[in-house]
Amino acid sequence: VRVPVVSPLVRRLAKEGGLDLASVRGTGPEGLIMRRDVEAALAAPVPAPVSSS
Amino acid sequence: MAGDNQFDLVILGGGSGGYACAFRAADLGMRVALVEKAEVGGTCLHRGCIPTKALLHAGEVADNTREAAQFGVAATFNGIDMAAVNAYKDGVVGQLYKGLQGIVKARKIEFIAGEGRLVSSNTVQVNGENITGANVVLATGSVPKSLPGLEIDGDRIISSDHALKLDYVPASAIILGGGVIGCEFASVWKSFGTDVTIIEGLPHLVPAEDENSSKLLERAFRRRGIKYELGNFFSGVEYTENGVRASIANGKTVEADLMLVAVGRGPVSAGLGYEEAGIAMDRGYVKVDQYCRTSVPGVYAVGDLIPTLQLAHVGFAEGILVAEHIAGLNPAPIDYDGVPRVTYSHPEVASMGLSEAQAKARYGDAGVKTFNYDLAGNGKSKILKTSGQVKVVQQVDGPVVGVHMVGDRMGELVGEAQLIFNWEALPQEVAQLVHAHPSQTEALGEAMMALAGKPLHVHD
Amino acid sequence: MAGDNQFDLVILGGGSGGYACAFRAADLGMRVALVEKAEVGGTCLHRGCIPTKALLHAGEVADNTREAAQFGVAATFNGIDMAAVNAYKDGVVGQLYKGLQGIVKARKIEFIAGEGRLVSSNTVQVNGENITGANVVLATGSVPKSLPGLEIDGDRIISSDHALKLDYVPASAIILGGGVIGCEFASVWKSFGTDVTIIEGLPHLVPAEDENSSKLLERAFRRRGIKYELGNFFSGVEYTENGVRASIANGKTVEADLMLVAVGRGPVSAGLGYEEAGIAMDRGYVKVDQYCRTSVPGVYAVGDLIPTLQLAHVGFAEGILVAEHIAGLNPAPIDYDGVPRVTYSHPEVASMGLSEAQAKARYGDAGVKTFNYDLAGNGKSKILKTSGQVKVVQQVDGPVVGVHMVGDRMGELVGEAQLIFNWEALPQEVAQLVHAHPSQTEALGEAMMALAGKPLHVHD
Ligand SMILES: Cc1cc2nc3c(=O)[nH]c(=O)nc-3n(C[C@H](O)[C@H](O)[C@H](O)COP(=O)(O)OP(=O)(O)OC[C@H]3O[C@@H](n4cnc5c(N)ncnc54)[C@H](O)[C@@H]3O)c2cc1C
Ligand SMILES: Cc1cc2nc3c(=O)[nH]c(=O)nc-3n(C[C@H](O)[C@H](O)[C@H](O)COP(=O)(O)OP(=O)(O)OC[C@H]3O[C@@H](n4cnc5c(N)ncnc54)[C@H](O)[C@@H]3O)c2cc1C
Repeated sequence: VRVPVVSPLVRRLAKEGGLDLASVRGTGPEGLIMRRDVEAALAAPVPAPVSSS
Repeated sequence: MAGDNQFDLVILGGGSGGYACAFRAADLGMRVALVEKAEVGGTCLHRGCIPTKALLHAGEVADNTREAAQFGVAATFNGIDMAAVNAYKDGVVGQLYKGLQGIVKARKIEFIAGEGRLVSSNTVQVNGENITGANVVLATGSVPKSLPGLEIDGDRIISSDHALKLDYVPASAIILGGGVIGCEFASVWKSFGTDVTIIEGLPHLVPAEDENSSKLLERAFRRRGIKYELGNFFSGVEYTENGVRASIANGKTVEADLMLVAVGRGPVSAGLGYEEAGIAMDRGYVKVDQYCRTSVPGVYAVGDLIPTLQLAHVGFAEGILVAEHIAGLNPAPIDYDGVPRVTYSHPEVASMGLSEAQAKARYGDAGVKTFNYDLAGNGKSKILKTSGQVKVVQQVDGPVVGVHMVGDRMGELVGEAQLIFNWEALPQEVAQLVHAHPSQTEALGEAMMALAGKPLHVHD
Repeated sequence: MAGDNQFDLVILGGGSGGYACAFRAADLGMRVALVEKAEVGGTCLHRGCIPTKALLHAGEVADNTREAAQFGVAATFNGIDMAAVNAYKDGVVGQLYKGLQGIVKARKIEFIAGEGRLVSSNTVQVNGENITGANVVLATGSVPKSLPGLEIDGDRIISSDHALKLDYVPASAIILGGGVIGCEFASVWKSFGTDVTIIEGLPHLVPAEDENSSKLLERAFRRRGIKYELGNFFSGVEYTENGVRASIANGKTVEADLMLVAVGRGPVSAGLGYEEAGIAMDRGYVKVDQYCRTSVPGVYAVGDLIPTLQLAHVGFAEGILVAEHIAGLNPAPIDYDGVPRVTYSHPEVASMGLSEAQAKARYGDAGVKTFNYDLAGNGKSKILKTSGQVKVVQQVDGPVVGVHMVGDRMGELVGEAQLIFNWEALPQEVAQLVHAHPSQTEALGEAMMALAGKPLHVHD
């Protein structure tokens, strides 16, 4: 199941940062993951666990 | 009609909002009834988007023909044959209408011809019969508005409905209202040879646009000889021997053969049983939440009937949203800032997202960066002999939050602008993609390159 | 020229690749010398993209004028005034040329007029002087090619260079080569009234495109009365009393006033000292890595001189890449699949990414899904009276990997297609954004909606 993100750019940002989108809480409508959410997660001091999918 | 009057979904009104909802709902397996008193396609197809754009294209052809010598083509412009223009326009509408009817059939939507009325929260009455649905969608659209005391006689004082059916080119015309519809008709008629004057009470044409776009359109219209009176309200109109004389609050008067009233459109909701069914209304509009749900469970409303942007594609989006919401697909609500807007005049005005002023109100004066790329630097625009600008509004160190374009054919660039805006792209993410040369999309690319700090065809 | 002949960067050739590199390098603070034997702007501005597109637009105006009655405009087409067409075309080129010269000046680039030669890995000799640079960029571009034994006389057997300067409209023309340049000239000349026959040895026009696009272009050209001989190679040409007669390998012959040889372009590298400086070459092209570095440290090459796509915007991208690489900005290499391609004929052919065949080769037959949206369902295309399709190639359950479009004005849609492809968008990510109505971008939107399983204006 795909996690709803605001854009392919944000998906790419997450992928490049090794971020598992399933671990990100979206702050957009219906929990949509926005650029700001991914940027915040990537900037977080303790990196989110990366799933080995 | 099927013997069974029980449907999953009953839709009242077959315009852009209603039929899009019907198509998507049928797709999702619902049994759908679509009640329409006139023709599927509604305002947009029969009295709006499509016929106006056909007239505008005929106008473009007329201008091309008149100005052919500038491009080395020897030609004589012999005038507008309004009967033939109307045949062309009606031909386009007719073909698309046939297409729509085909889809209604193919998707097995029950089309019910007749004027409907909501008689309970799940029942529409039409031709004396009750049609019930697990859900009901109100999509009765809008009609031209007038001003208090201003009577539209359909002859010398007309609405867009009449303007689209004129069988002659007026020698002169007053257009009351400088919004999208007013500016489109001004453009068409000027191309056809009419002496046009727009009266707009606000200080600018297309006043909903970024001020830069308004100013560029005003400059272009001035060059085309389209006159306008801005910043003073219309105060009245009287008949003259062969036409009309409009007065403006500053004391000026304008005479012409006819006056087009383009002061907006009002919802079609009176007498349709909405209020009686307990549906919350606001000045004739049906109130809805972000899923287009009215105050009555099971009843939705979409399109020009609700107080969102009056655009066909907004109707499509709302219709689709409702069908998906009913089907439990959990669609995301519509981001209305993310809807593209186009005025199809010559030149076109196209925009996405926030104006500079709106962006500054949201992010602060220091939180906003803008760049205006002049089409003078764009090869393809030079070839078309069009001028204008692509203005981009960026949140400082952040994504693009507005794109505002003026110039011929800019309406098609809004497709790219739409992705940039809705996908929260940073200027540098666009700037790294080199655009096709020579194209007008390059102007968008150049603006992004400039904002990303790497201007290419830009004079420093 | 400054007394000091020592630069950060010396660029040999001021075409698209060379000047873009110069602009970006100057921007990044480098002292740049740009050596050009003719005019800054190169092929693209003076003998390529821009003048051809001006001719094509004059052709569009001619067609509009001829077909004006279809739109209700009464007009007489009186012919093409080639002197005026050329004045228009030269006017466009002249203005853009002035603009470029202005940017060269504004960015303080040392423009050195003269024919240069590489005399060592860091030195270009021009007008007897040695100009040295910490880095050197070779950007000497390309010129028209011919076939072995086929002599271009510049009169009856001509190249695109001559075709752009013709002061008359040929009554008939043979075009040898059905690629982009051949099809563009076929389109122009047909619009101007020439009887055109294209000879192409491969089985299709624009053979580098998805086969669907080729077929659609062939159908459109057939309707326009442009003749073509496909799938058999040209075997020779002889002069007739007033023209030429071309023979095809299948025994057919075609006679015409002149023959345009459009069989490709070859790099300009002979005698310029490249090989002597130790630069690895391949059939006249300079070999480079993904940063456009040649085999000799400090020497780069860009544009038509290297064996990448021969497009002006590829030249821009490579020039910019080199400047940024030298400046240590770590730019990402160019994804050549991600470069938009447009043939500006009537109708236009525009594409992004992989053809269906290429996608199947990469992902397997079962790994690819396609959808063709016919422009017959697109309101704006109907208004323009253009036909064609938008074909989208998707990796199953994955992103869009190709977009292939045929129809008038499709070239501008490639801006949106480019973002979709390069950003690896899923069809549903585009489908959720409703496109402006009525626009041609809607056709792209409809194709994405169909691939996402939610077709709107589509007959099932
Ligand atoms: C001149 C003009 C130009 C325009 N140009 C554009 C444009 O370029 N782009 C754009 O996006 N938008 C444009 N619009 C706006 C666009 O037409 C509307 O936003 C759109 O049509 C709204 O769709 P709708 O379904 O809400 O209403 P409508 O299209 O108005 O459809 C409502 C339908 O309901 C039917 N109906 C009403 N009452 C009943 C009843 N009691 N029983 C049965 N049926 C009923 C009507 O007959 C009608 O068919 C234009 C509008 C005008 C007037
Ligand atoms: C008819 C035609 C139509 C085209 N249409 C398009 C189009 O629509 N879109 C598109 O993207 N591309 C188009 N192209 C291709 C495009 O023009 C080229 O890809 C582009 O110009 C390549 O740029 P360049 O800088 O590599 O070379 P060029 O533009 O060829 O520039 C090379 C420059 O180097 C100079 N030079 C060469 N040798 C020397 C020397 N020894 N000393 C000094 N200077 C020298 C030349 O004078 C020239 O100015 C078209 C080409 C043609 C012929």
